[in-house]
Amino acid sequence: MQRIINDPNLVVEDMLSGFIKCHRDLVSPTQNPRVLKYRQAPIAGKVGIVTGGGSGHKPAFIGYIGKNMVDAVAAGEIFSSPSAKAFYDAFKAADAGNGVACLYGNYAGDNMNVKMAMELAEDDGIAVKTVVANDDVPSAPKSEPEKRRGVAGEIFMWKAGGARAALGGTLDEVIASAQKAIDNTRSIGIGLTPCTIPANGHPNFTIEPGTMEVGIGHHGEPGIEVTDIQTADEMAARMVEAILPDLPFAAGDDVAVLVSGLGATPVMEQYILYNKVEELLAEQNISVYRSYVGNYFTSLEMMGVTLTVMKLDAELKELMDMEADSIGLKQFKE
Amino acid sequence: MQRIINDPNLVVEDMLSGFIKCHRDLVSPTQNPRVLKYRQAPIAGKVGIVTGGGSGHKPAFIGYIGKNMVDAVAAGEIFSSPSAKAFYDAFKAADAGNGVACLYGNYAGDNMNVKMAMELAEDDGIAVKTVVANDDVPSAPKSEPEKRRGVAGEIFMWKAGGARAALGGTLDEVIASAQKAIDNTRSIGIGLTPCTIPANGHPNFTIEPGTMEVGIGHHGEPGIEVTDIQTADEMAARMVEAILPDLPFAAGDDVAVLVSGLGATPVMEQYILYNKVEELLAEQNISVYRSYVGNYFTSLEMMGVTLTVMKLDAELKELMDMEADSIGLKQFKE
Amino acid sequence: MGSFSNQHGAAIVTAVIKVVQENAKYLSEIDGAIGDGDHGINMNKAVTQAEARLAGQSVDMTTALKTLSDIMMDDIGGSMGPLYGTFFRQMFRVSRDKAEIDAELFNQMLNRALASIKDIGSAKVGDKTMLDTLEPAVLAFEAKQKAGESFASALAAMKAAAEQGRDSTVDMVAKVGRSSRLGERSRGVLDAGAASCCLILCAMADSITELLE
Amino acid sequence: MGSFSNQHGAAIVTAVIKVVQENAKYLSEIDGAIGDGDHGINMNKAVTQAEARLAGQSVDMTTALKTLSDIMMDDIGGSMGPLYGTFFRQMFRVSRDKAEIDAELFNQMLNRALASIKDIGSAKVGDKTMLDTLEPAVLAFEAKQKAGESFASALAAMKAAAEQGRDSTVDMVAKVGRSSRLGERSRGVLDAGAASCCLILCAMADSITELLE
Ligand SMILES: Nc1ncnc2c1ncn2[C@@H]1O[C@H](COP(=O)(O)OP(=O)(O)O)[C@@H](O)[C@H]1O
Ligand SMILES: Nc1ncnc2c1ncn2[C@@H]1O[C@H](COP(=O)(O)OP(=O)(O)O)[C@@H](O)[C@H]1O
Ligand SMILES: [Mg+2]
Ligand SMILES: [Mg+2]
Ligand SMILES: [Mg+2]
Ligand SMILES: [Mg+2]
Repeated sequence: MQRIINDPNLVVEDMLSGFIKCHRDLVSPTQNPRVLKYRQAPIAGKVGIVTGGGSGHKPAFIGYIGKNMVDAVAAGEIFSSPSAKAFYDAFKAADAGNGVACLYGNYAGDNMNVKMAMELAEDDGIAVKTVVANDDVPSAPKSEPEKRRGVAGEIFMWKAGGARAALGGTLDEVIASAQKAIDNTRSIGIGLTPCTIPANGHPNFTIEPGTMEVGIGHHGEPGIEVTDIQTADEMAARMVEAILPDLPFAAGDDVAVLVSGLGATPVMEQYILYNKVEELLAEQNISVYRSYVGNYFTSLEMMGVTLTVMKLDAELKELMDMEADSIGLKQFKE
Repeated sequence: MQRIINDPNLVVEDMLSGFIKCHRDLVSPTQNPRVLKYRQAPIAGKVGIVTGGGSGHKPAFIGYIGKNMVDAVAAGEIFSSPSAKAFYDAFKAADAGNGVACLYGNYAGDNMNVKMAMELAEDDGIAVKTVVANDDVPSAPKSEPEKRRGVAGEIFMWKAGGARAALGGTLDEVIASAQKAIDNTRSIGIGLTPCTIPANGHPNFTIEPGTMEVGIGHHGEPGIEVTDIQTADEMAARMVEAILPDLPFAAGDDVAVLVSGLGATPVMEQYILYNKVEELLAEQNISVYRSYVGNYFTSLEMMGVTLTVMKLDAELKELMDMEADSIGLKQFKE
Repeated sequence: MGSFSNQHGAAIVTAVIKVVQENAKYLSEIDGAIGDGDHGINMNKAVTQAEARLAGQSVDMTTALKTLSDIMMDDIGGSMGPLYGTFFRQMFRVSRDKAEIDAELFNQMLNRALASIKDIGSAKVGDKTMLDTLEPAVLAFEAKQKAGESFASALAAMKAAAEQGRDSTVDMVAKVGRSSRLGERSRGVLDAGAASCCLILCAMADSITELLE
Repeated sequence: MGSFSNQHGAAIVTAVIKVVQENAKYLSEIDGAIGDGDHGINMNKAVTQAEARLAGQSVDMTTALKTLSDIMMDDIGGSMGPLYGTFFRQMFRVSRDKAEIDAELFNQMLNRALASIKDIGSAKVGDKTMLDTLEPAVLAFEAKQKAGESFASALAAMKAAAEQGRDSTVDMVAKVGRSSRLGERSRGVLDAGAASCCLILCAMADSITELLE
């Protein structure tokens, strides 16, 4: 394992410790070592935004803590949901008395831990409502949205929810905006190499050199098809074709596009993919209102890429346009 | 090769094309397809900031185009200097009549192409001065600074030079600030895996699994020592010990620290390294004024990391604190 | 019919700790086939933390179960945190204030643990989860206990049913959890949670049997 | 003593294009040992672009040399852009307006090319660069030419000296360019630029020899 780690069982602890040291101006620790919060949180009068999930997805999740973004994050082990206690402590760190929007991804562990954390919060009188991201198209048929995973589309959900909260939205309004964001978002991933959880020491799945796995999940969950590796243009076509009919997106739509690397794929290659994606969207008369390319939501050192497209209306445009200051997403007001 | 590319000989073209599509709000193409410029450049009354270098280092070099940063960039083939014509065209794209500061890294090809480009610019009456980054400590002994390579410290040089230009500095003042920045900056890299130029199809150097290469260059130039892989804490110590005595840094110093991944090393691991680096600096009574961790200057899909430390005085602090808006470095004014 | 004292019952938790530690790699490998390969890591972290927290103390079974449950709920997360957290929590709650643990009480402990897991996880038998081990094992214990057989023979029946339940998952298609997204392709291998649940139930059974002797 | 016409001399550039294309992988491999492994890619890109630009045209040697030089300077970059760019540029400048190329003119072409490379690159013989091929090759040609030997035999001497020069780099320590940072560890392998320069000079010599027949 060619890794920069100390005790493989303590990578999350060591990482959090370095993250806090590095970003003192933006992020603060809390009593719970697995919970980080925006330095200003809780912000008086504002709904708190919380998320959480397994580690290994840098900059997700803690990298999206910040201004007009997420107020507190519960960090789990690598690829494993944070504990109920961690979610609960994150709720407390984010709540200023206006309630908490817990915006997270659809994974069994997260669902259970959030459910238990909400029971604990209820006893404390903290109002918590949730939006569960399920943007990953290949993870289940359209008829079973409750089985679909949340992937990089979560970033758009946080952006929209975080912006609505910053604009003074009530808990129900924040939930509505975040739900609208994810309901209008679709994603798909392609995996090119497996990844290794440091404590495991070897990959727990394989992708044969010369092949690619379409629809792979953020933890290496198997995709829907393994084929010979294709050109960037063919990959882009494969991804766009899977996403567009699912919402469906239609001619005349304005969209936000996010191409994220899975960790070890050079950003150069992500731009090569994006080049074709935008071309294909233009052919369908779908115009890109905002675009993001880079390692926004990764899976350790996996090679591969995800494509996320969100259909925008006036409200979502306003929310996407808002200034944001987090490690993973910094955006100036135009 | 598990890559997302089309024709391996056209990766730079395809990447630039995607980059321009994605960042229309910040970056514009020029007549020369190998030259990109800040959308606002040339900026009346301001000294133009130009850089350039081989491709494969995303977000360097084009990712540092932007507000208070670089005005125009010449992009070469993967790991190969841009042509003299490209540098010359970048000078023209950046020059508003106040001259151009060409801030680039010390590589033979870049030196020759910049020299020839400056001859062309002289014929046109464009004043061009240069600062040549040489922050990489292991690349040559302290007594031969003219042989040292420029690595991630270039980012601090652009930040300082870009800020000085934005503050209205003359060409000589911009050059002085950029030179001061790089003179006070030292870097070192550790490589963990090799990388593959797509057109080559296989790595052109090897790092045996279980070993690490201390002092490796940004193109896989051999380092000064190959040892068994160490823990993150040991790597941090090795790097800090190589850097501190070279300037030298001393107790009481305020510094800016940049830990950059080389491409495929997860950002999580970079924070684990940073955690120890800051601790070691604190032990020496050196305090971190600003810190950056992430993939700021990469080498395709190499695994490994670089550490860069810059000693700050009041002027450099002011320049580092300035707002910046580029793809690779976005910084809000506090 | 036999019983054992709560005071000496912490041996049960010790046995759980040991069997998970010894099988951590095996459990991660199973999880790797159709999950994300961390089940052994998650379980090992929990029991090893419990081991540390219990080290040098002499506590009763209830306290040891509570310790394990607290760690699951507070520090482990994943699916295992809430599922095994609630499992051990119900066992601790039922046994609290009881000096002697007989088959009837243990039957209650098992049933409450089973019910709470079904509640939080909303899975049912046949979904390819730990429930496919747990439910038949609990039913087998209950049947023997209700029939008036000895604690030890009820435990033996529980073990046999647990193993059979675990093996039954091979031919199932996962309906909940991470692997459920695979559909038909999740068939043909064991479920990781079913495997760990079997190890845990068998280790408990063996250590109780020893305590009964 | 022989000469060839500028009008038919584009064959020399065609020969350069071909030899580089055929040896691209070999050149990158050499560069990989102590450089960054792209020398073959860089050179191949230049000659292949030149091939495309010259395709279907019938130009003279001077024009073909200028085309190659322009591409080197405008599109190639690296070290090779300026070094070979200036090399071919000087050759084109010296031969411009000349209908016939004889040994004396070719000697001037070589000498101007050599001087310009030394100027831009500031390297000298012994630094482990293309100069270790070029300088002895040019001197060998000049010696024969000055001694009044035939064009063909001067070319043969140039080839032999180029090969010897190339091989001399094996035992050198690199003093300039990327590999110079390696110090002693750059010893023991060929220099990539010395290898490409040898290929190019020999290809030129062979095609001129054919033109002379
Ligand atoms: N809803 C559920 N009910 C019961 N067991 C479940 C449920 N979801 C998952 N499991 C069990 O959890 C196991 C996986 O645990 P683990 O790998 O530790 O967590 P994760 O899936 O978060 O990586 C599965 O093998 C399955 O037996
Ligand atoms: N200053 C110089 N003078 C002459 N030749 C040089 C000089 N610097 C480098 N070279 C030649 O350039 C070759 C490397 O070329 P290439 O690999 O294409 O470029 P780069 O070093 O930019 O990757 C070296 O083998 C050497 O012969
Ligand atoms: Mg997991
Ligand atoms: Mg090169
Ligand atoms: Mg798992
Ligand atoms: Mg080279």
